[in-house]
Amino acid sequence: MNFDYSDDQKFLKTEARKFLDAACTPAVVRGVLDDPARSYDEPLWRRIAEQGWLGAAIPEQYNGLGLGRIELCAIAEELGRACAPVPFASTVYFLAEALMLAGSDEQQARLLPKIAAGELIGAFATSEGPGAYSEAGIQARVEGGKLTGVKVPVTDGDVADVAVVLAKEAGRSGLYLVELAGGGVTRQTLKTLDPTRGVAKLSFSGAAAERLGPAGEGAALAEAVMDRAAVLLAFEQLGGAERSLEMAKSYALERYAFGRQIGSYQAIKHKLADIYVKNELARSNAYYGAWALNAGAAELPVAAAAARVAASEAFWFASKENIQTHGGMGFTWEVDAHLYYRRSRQLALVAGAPAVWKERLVSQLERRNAA
Amino acid sequence: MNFDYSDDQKFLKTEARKFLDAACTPAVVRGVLDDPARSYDEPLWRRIAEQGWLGAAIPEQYNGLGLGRIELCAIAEELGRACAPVPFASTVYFLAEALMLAGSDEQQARLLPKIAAGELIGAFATSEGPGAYSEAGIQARVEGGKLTGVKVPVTDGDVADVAVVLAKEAGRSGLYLVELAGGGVTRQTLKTLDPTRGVAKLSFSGAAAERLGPAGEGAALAEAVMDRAAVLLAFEQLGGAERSLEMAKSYALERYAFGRQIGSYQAIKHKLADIYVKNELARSNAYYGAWALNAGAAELPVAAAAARVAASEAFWFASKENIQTHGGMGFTWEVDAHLYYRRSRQLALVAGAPAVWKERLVSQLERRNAA
Amino acid sequence: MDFTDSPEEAAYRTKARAWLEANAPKKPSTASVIGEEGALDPGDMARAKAWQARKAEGGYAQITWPKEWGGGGGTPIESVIFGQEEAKVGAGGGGYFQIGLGMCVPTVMAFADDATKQRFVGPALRGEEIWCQLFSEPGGGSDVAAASTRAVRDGDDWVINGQKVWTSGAHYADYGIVIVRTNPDAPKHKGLTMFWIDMKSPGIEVKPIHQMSGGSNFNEVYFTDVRVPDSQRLGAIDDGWKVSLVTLMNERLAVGGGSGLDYSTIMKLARSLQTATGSALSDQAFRQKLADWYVQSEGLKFTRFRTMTALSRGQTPGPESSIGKIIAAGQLQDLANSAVEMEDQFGIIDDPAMAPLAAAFQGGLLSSPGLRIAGGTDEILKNIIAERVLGLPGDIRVDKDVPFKDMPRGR
Amino acid sequence: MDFTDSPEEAAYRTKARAWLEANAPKKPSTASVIGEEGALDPGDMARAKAWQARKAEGGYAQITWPKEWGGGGGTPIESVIFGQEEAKVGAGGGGYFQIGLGMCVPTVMAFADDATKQRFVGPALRGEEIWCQLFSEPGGGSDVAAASTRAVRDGDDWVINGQKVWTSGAHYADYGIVIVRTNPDAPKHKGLTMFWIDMKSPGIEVKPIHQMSGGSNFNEVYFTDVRVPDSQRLGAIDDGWKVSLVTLMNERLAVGGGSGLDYSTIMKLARSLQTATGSALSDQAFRQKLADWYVQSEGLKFTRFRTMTALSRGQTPGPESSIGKIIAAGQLQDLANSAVEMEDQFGIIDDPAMAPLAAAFQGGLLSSPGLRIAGGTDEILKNIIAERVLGLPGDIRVDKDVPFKDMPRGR
Repeated sequence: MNFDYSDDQKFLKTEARKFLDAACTPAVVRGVLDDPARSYDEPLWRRIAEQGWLGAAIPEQYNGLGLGRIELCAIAEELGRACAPVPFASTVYFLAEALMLAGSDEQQARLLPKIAAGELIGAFATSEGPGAYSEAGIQARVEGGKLTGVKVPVTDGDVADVAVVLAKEAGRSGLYLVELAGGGVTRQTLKTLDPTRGVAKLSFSGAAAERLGPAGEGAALAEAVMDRAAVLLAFEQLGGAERSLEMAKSYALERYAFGRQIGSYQAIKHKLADIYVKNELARSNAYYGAWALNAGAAELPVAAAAARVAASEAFWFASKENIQTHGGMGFTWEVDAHLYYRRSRQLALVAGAPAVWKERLVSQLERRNAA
Repeated sequence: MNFDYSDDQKFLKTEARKFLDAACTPAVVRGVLDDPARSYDEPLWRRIAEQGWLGAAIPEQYNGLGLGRIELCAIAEELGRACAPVPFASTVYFLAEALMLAGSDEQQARLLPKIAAGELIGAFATSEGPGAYSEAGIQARVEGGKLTGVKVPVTDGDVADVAVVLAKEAGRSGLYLVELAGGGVTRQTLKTLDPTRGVAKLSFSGAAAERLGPAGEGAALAEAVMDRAAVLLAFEQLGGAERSLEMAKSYALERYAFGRQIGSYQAIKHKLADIYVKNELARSNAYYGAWALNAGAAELPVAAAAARVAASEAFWFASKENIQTHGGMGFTWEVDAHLYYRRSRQLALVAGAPAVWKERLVSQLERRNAA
Repeated sequence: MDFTDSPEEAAYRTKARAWLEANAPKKPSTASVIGEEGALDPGDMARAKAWQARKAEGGYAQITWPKEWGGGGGTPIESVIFGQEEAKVGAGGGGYFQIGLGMCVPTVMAFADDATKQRFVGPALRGEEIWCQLFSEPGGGSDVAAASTRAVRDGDDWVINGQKVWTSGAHYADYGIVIVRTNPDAPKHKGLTMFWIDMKSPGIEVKPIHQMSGGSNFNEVYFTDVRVPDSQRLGAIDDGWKVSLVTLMNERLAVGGGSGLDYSTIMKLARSLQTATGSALSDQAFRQKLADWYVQSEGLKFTRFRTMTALSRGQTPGPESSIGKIIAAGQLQDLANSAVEMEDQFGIIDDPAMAPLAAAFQGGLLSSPGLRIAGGTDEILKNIIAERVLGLPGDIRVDKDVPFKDMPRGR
Repeated sequence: MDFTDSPEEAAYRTKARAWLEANAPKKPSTASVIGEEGALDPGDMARAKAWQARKAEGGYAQITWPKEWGGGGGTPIESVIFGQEEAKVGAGGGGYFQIGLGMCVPTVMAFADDATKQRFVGPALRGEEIWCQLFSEPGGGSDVAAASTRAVRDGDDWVINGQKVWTSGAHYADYGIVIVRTNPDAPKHKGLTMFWIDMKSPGIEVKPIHQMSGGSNFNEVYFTDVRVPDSQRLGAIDDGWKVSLVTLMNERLAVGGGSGLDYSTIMKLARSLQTATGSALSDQAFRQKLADWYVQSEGLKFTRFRTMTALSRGQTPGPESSIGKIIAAGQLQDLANSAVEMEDQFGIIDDPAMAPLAAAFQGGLLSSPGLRIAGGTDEILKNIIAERVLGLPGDIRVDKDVPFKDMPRGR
């Protein structure tokens, strides 16, 4: 039985934590939080690129490190723990994974090396309005290689160089690569629940669009990309959930009420135990997702959904009860608890809300059961 | 503002409690629990009849006391508190209410006095199998005044004299009065989660059936009867929930662990506080239901659903956490905690499960909102 | 069991309504709930003060206070009825005076000499002077008796040094009552003393607290060598804990409540959202949750009716009213988050110009953590219910008999 | 990250499987989980004992015990692997010996003299003699150190009077270890002594406990003037608490678990139920809950895999395995009740001949309250996680230094 990080992976993880403890301090996160003009921390982004993390799972032929997905999961866990204000997920979990899943050799050769080098920021655009998107409802249209329509919200859409856009051509859905610096694209930066991450509304009026993957399979491809991203996002959520528990724990040990550490009251002890239990369940489900992703197993859709559902629930619970454990202080801007509360919402929404994934999970179970 | 029992009603309630404390001891309840041959306590039933409770809400012209429904709610609360093993609900909340709602003068004159006198036990038969019944699914048929079909489960169907049966005649649903002692009726007593109440499977093969209320409105009438019963059942649930809280509280005060009353640990304190909060919400919703029932208000369907949903949740939570508070002792047959756990299931299921009522509540809200 | 007024109540309601129609301000203050005043325009307080003065004339400023102090000499239920009618006409403005008239001034009335009472009660009642309450401290939180702000005797004065926190209204209050540590050698409950102070005294500095929700409804108040004459002492030296209990006892019965977001708001959102299978309102999972929220909200509403009934019958409602905040705060967080998740990816957008219902749910998501804490955390309130309502034992206390200076306090 | 055995593990698994195929009983005992033995036919124990003897011959009875005591001299992960393979062939019978070999005999091995060890270890290992553990008492529950069963010295003997409770297997056990109060004047942890006893000693009376679920998996054990020679003492006089810690430390790692009812069972039920809108499995509210149950069950399964991985890497898993029971017990109650409510009115029927899935959910509804209590209540387990895993302070103890006889105990 070998259901855990290997020693090498643990080493990588420890090094990643050391790096982020120094390079991604709360001050760095708050630098983006408090400055509406910034939607990510460029110096940190550059240093992360220097670490080679952007290409961790990219094959060596494209200048990546050619490591497995497990290593990427280990990095994701630490990024989540540090609440890193960078477009890592959009670029690595979405764009790079989409390219490796469906890109032509030429597309991979053109874009993956740039990603690995930190020269290219990505985005993934499916939603067009409130509520979960459906293939039938997609309004964005491609005709003669030109994209017209609106995508909102698009995470990191305000800073991305290339977006993967779900749109329809001749009535059938496809994924399309769009250079956002090119003509026919206007971006509007949006105010969101998590100012440490950038989000934009993208309006396309005849922007050049290049198809990614076979025609007519856009919705299916988008789901396949989301499955991969869901596993990696789950590790970011797990990292954030465990950091929230640590914050709550250390406050419970240092804060006194009625002459006792508040951590000596069962109301707090059991609250933290509840967080711990949810986090452990999330970790176990995330590991299964990591295995399925790394092995390219047929179980990925179920494993990814389970990982996302468990991690979203764990991070939400941990982040809100961390604030509660801090009492009045937890509600202040100065204490970091709300950074994780905000990030827990960002991560739970960015690839579609938990309810959508629960439905996907159950329909997978039905299929498995029917088969 | 006068949103509580009146002084007279409080007096009636106090008297009812005194009576039941003496007449419906745990020994009486266990007498039915431990004897598979008995499905209710006849001596208690007779004494309840002598109290006039069976006719509390029946007009004086039919030998009832002609009191309001609020008085009946007060009695219901005490019966629930005492976990009384009698066919009160089937006879009073279902049969008598059905007669007063839809019965002809002749039917009322024939049956209501017998109910008031304790000479007649009723039953209400809608379900024909697992899952919530639907009008479309009803298989029981009436032709030429003869009923054919199966009803299961029927609470108190093993001891009832008259059942109100939901069946179809010429493809349209109706309610029918059936004398169970008559021909064409076979009864099978069933093992249930709550042995302190009787339940049977009724098989009809050409039993004499007399229509109650207009033809074709059986399903609507059944729902109207259930609305009335739901309010009264909510008070029984409330009584059981408050009794469960009292049991948990007194055990928490007398039981010591690690040299302290277990009621001094926040895990227990907050558990009991949670029970208290649910019980208070249940009481407030039940009062609104009582008002709507007593005033014959148009709000009854919403008020009844809210009362039933809140009371079902409160009793379930209180009864299971009462066992938990008792620890190992709570899991033994000798301690009364499980009597209320069982009864909480019986009361939550007898008029249809909470999920069904939540759906009814929301569709009412939609209608109100549309109007 | 019904919702009708008694004849006396009905008569009073008619009288109150008539007076309100004749006197209610055309352009009212919008600060009706405590803590809301923060972000309002400067003219707002003037409007609130004018309305307060008018109510004082009419005898509606403090209905339950005796007439000789300018009150209405009325009953609690009359006060509730007036509040309901005042809410209907949307007169607002109560937020500024709630703490002063509800907690501070009653304490002054109970412990100050006649001259002081004559000086302060009238102006406060007429809204001419606003009071704040300086109890909580950074190290204390819900543990008021842990106050460590020091007051040292110096001739006829006391010199105060320390910090208070979570003080609402401190930035506009004229006066305040403050509880300070006068004897660190005594056990925590036995070394406290209460004073009234002029908020313009030299050495007092007020700093707003920046909340995660963006607003600033509370303040930190720093005391640096603030001199207070002993004549401003309320109650005996080192007897401040008993005095503070009177203050807190006077806490005004909260029959209001709610954030404006409830089952009907989220129902509106659901109706507006289209899913693959129709409107989100047709989703069965949502409908089951909606029923639960409805039952909670209505349960709270009817619980308030029961409380009013008790008042109407001349009884004093118990701490059971504290269930209101536990339910309301938790429900707001759950409901707001469910709404945000229902919007799916779009839920992250917090721009009122773009998000459904002007981003009301995003706002609720960010304010709800505060509601679960302010005025007693969920955990404190459950303790109160367990101890005062159910009669369970108090938590084991290790801080009763230790000299305050030796009591462990963490950092 | 994968689920494969290491080469050594794979080799061991092959060897174990081969041995099992050659030796596993054709008609096995059905008592594989502790507590299940109650209702079984008389022949069952004979079958279990035969299988235990066979395993002892093969060195598979206690794989982690040293060879000189008849064990397998193997590793914990080998023990887990054998358990998995044994479960596959359904050999069963472990329930009778779990407590004896997992807790009692290790205590004997740690504290008894050589003669005693020589006398008892072999027969227990071979299943010839069954042991039970007599710790819990009516007044004690989770508080083992509160034992008040008295042992008074009388010459070379001790005379025991009192009552134990929740003793599984007492009705068929040959021997037991019992913790008794030898010094009521000392604080509770300092006046206890441990003995091994012959369950057939005069004065011992065993009464089954009738559970709300109908079964009787536990017993009350009454001691009336039971004489035990001092030579049967385990550890020093008044040092029984330390001895009991060794017993409890040896508690066998629970990598099993589950009641057989999980998301797949209720999925089967839902598929079989027709509603107005199709099968109950199409209900969106149910589907959301189903996903939660799946995530919990799978999460627990994979948590066990992580525990096994730790063993496989030669690490000792911590108390985090205690999350298993908290989740499993609560989920069983929730899932069983959801199933019963899904059956609507019909859900009340508890007759296996009539209720869906042979009334499995009704059974789970009645047994789940016990699962939330047995082997540590939810509340105790959360304390364990908070203190041993998270390092939060223990609850305040008022019973440490008081003489036991003066300690408040209620009735």
